[in-house]
Amino acid sequence: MDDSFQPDALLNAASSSGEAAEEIGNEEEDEELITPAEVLLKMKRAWQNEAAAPCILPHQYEILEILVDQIDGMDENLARVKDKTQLKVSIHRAELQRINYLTSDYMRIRLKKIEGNVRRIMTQHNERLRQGKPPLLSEQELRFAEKYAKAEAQLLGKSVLGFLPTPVQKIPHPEEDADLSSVYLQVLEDNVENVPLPDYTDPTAEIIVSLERDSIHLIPFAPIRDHLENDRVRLL
Amino acid sequence: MDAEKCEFLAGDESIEIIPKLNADEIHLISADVGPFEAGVGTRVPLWLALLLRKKHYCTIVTPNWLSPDELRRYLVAETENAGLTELPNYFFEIAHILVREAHEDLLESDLVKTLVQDLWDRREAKLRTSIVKFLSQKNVSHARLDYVQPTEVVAARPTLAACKQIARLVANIHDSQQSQT
Amino acid sequence: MIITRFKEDFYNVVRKTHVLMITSNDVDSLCTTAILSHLFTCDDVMFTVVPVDGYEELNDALRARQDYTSSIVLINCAVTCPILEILNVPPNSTVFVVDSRRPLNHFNVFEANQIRILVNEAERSSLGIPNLDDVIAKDEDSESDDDDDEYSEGSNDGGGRRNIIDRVTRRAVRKENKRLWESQKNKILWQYYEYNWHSTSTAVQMLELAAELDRASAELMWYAAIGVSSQYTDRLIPIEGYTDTCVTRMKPFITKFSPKNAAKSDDLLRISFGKELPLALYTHWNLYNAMAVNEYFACKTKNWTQKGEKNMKELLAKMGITLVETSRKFESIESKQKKELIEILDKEMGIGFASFTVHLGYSGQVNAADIARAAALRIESPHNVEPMDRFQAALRIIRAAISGPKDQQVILVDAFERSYQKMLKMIWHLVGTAINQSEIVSTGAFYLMSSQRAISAEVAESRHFLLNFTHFLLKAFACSKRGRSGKPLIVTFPLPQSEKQPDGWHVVTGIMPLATAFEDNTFKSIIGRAFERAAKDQQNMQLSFDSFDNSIITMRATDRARFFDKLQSILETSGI
Amino acid sequence: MDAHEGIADAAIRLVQELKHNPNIIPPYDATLMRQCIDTLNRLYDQNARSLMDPTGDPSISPEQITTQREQRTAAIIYIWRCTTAYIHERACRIRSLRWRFGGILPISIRNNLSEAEIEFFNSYSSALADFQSSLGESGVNLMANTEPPKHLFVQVRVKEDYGEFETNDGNVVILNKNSLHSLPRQDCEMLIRRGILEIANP
Repeated sequence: MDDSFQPDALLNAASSSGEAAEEIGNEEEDEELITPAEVLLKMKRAWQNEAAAPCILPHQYEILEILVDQIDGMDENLARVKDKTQLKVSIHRAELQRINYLTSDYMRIRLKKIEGNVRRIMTQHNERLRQGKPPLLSEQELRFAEKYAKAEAQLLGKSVLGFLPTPVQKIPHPEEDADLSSVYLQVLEDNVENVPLPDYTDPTAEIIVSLERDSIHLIPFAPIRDHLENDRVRLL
Repeated sequence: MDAEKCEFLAGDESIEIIPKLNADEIHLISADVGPFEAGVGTRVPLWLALLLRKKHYCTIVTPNWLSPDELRRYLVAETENAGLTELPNYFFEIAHILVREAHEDLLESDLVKTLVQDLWDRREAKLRTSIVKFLSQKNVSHARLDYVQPTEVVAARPTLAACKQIARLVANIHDSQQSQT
Repeated sequence: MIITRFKEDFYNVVRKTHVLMITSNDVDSLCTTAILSHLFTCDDVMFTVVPVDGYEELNDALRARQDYTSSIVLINCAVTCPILEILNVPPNSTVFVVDSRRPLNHFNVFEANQIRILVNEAERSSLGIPNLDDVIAKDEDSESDDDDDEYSEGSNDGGGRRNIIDRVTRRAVRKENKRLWESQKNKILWQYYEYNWHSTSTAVQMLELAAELDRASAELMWYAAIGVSSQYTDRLIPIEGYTDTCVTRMKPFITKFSPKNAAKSDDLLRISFGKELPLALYTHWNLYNAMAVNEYFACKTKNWTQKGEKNMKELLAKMGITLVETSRKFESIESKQKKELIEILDKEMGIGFASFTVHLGYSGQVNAADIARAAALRIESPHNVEPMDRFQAALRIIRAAISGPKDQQVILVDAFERSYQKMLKMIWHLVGTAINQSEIVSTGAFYLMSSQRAISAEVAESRHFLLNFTHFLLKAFACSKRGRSGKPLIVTFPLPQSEKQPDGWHVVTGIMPLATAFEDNTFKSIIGRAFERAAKDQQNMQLSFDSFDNSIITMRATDRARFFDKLQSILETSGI
Repeated sequence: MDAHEGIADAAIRLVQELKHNPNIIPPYDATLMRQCIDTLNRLYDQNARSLMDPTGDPSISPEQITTQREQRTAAIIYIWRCTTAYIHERACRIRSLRWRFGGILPISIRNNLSEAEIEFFNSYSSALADFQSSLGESGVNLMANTEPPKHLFVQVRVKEDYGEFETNDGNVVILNKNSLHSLPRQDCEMLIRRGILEIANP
């Protein structure tokens, strides 16, 4: 009964993407071999952060693409199984569905953020590239953003702006208010020291706090943004 | 984040089940589970426990912390502590999921339901007062909220909008002050 | 072909494919579908459910799926007909038949490729299925072989004439044998098909399958309890048959899911089985109203007559029950008094009925017979409401009983008080009028009540209504005067016109004489067979056997007289 | 002053049309839009003329002329905001249509869009489609798995005839009106959103 179903094939799928992960690990730094389970954990963290962050965060598409390939591979393996009602199949399916949700929702959240303020996000993306920081958008997202920006500009142009005097032909920008937002976060690594917070009574003063490991805070987003990018804290 | 997403995350927490079937180890992406031996307890992620249970392949063992005795202890601690008490990860999510989908497997599920609700109420009251206090402080934009549970963060999300408004207000005042000087 | 190993030859086969369940719109079928749906859901099997009212819709559903392979499960549809002959069964599909109607059509039994009829092992031997050789002719090949012989032998020299004589004799013998075989076959089939009846509830059979799969639960038991209860409240089986199924087939589940064996938790679904009054809806009504429309009390007091009310009061006094008690909402009576009242009424009625009751936390107690009644009225009619709408509405009623006090309140109050009580009053009223105005005529072989009064489609198209009315009427008719229990009763009602129903049609049904000694705990009836024969060879009569019950048919009002003449002669010779 | 309040009326009505119909896309109001654009251009011309010829009307003092100009500018900005907000909000709703109905809009909704909006819908649609096909071997489907998964299968009732439907693993089911089905949740999410299937609680 089990011959049509190959757990080995599943393992292969897992280990091949494990290799893929390894390559990427090498590219980045001397990270150790990364297991599919670890990739999944990272994805979960990225999704949680993205969902809770008031602005778009640097993309995690290396991880995402490993998982997307993994889902493809598993889908193929499962499609080959004859008896679809085997318990094993259901269990693998259910797990795939969870991972699929995670990756899809991650992409969706980011696309919606891009649509919400496409011009500003593209500017920020380019600025980061100039500064040598990790890119904000993935290749795929960037292509999407460009197309979207064009479509939006055309819509506005053909509906209103094209009929207006040149000085009022500008495309409206929604405000960016990530700088004013607060977030809930948990400290992951050892204490995060020297976080400068604004002092609401004096615009020139700062209050310096340090955040203990594992502690949870309600805190302005701007000052901890870098710590988030460096995985020292996570958003809730 | 919303309550549903919190429950989704709680699905990865591990829980003990008593299988009703025998089955080999299964290699999942997230972990290996099994082998399963009928009648012998083993730990699996909650989502898998629910799936097996739905198929009548296992019963879920009530986590120790969800027993009436433990819950009463938490309640006492919650009363004595000024801050929030530490609870197991995804406490409320798991409790809600089990009461909703597996209440036949819980010991004294009615009582458990009431006690969990009591605990929630008590913590919510605390959170509310501390958030009011936090919002009314003058210079500080930061509050420490250790041991807060994911669902509680979701419930307290409107606070973020309030924080933003305050920040904007402050920024505006500062702007106008600067332009005056 | 008959299969008896439900798990191996049915469940484990169908679960590997997409399953199409076509289900007759009645309560037992609904419960059967609910149990199977649960099992399929557990195993992640894709399935489709299509509820149908009769053969036409059944055929439509099959026609739409001609080109696709799947397992088809027919639930209480068509087992009494030659399925492959009269239905558009998709050529690549296997048909599994779960059906309580008997007798099984012999073509279905002997068809080995596409048809699988699920029959309980214990019942198999009592089916009385004729031998294959006795009812299905062997291929005619042998004859043509002979002809070949004939030819070759004929070319032989010598003894030619003698051979010819031999051959002629042989052929004559063969012909005679064939004729004998034919007449013998007709006799066998005549006997085999003489009666129609219902076997064990299909829902109960599927509960047993669930148990075999280790998936029985209190919820599934509830469906089965409703299924078997509906067979009784729909008047398909007598109380003996009902009780027998409960105490034998349901026994293991009664033990397992009884409140006595419950863990401490309060909100756990439990189902008990115990003595209950066969008095429809009395726990959701007051006793007086429930008794007034009840067959037993109405006949005993003849409360459709002028003396009726007086008789009723006397009866109450005799039993020691006060009028105040009977006019209070039964629910509001304190429990000790309730028990006493039930004790008295049970003794008076002497029917010995027992039923299933839901125990769920602090919800009110609901019994399966009442739910089966309310669900039957909702699911069977009117036909111009989508079959799926009725299917889902009835399922909601059944589920409301086990899903907590809130649902019980909203859904059940509506089903009981706004619908079913109305129907009970209507049945009583129609019975009273029919008796008072002597609408029943004796035609020699049967009694006939041919109503001219149009009644709403909500009841006229409901088997539950028709059979309950007819049984009640026959009882009332018989108790009004001696010597009226020896003939069957045929009843007709005009059907209201609708999209699906042209004007000028009647529904016709009938039941066996009151004095019939039923065998094998079943209501074996010849009425359906008699209807079929009366309709045979009558091309110029417009009538329709669309219902899966052959004892419920519809016909043009103008054809009724001729139909009844024919029926008359058929029933006269049948010797009931 | 009064004249200016009247001037913004069309713009205000435009925004209100959307506010009063929060969950649908009302027909594109080309007339109001045209009015707004015309008003805006007129105000702009008036300002331009008054700048070029500051002494055009001797009966009005230079201070008054400046005030008038400022008022007109305020009106221009206000109308500009309203019209772009109108287009912007509609664009948001059009995007959500893409998520609900996929690449093909029901005709009744399509009729409510302007030509530019239909073009926008199509460009957005193809941008999304390109994005989805740029990932994985055979692309990803972002329209599926839109909620945290609970069960693999879902029971649905068919609300309108759909015909053949092939699930991911190759099973073909006929979705005829009023039949009930248990299908893989992932496969039929889109049909649920389009209203062809309705979740039926078992």
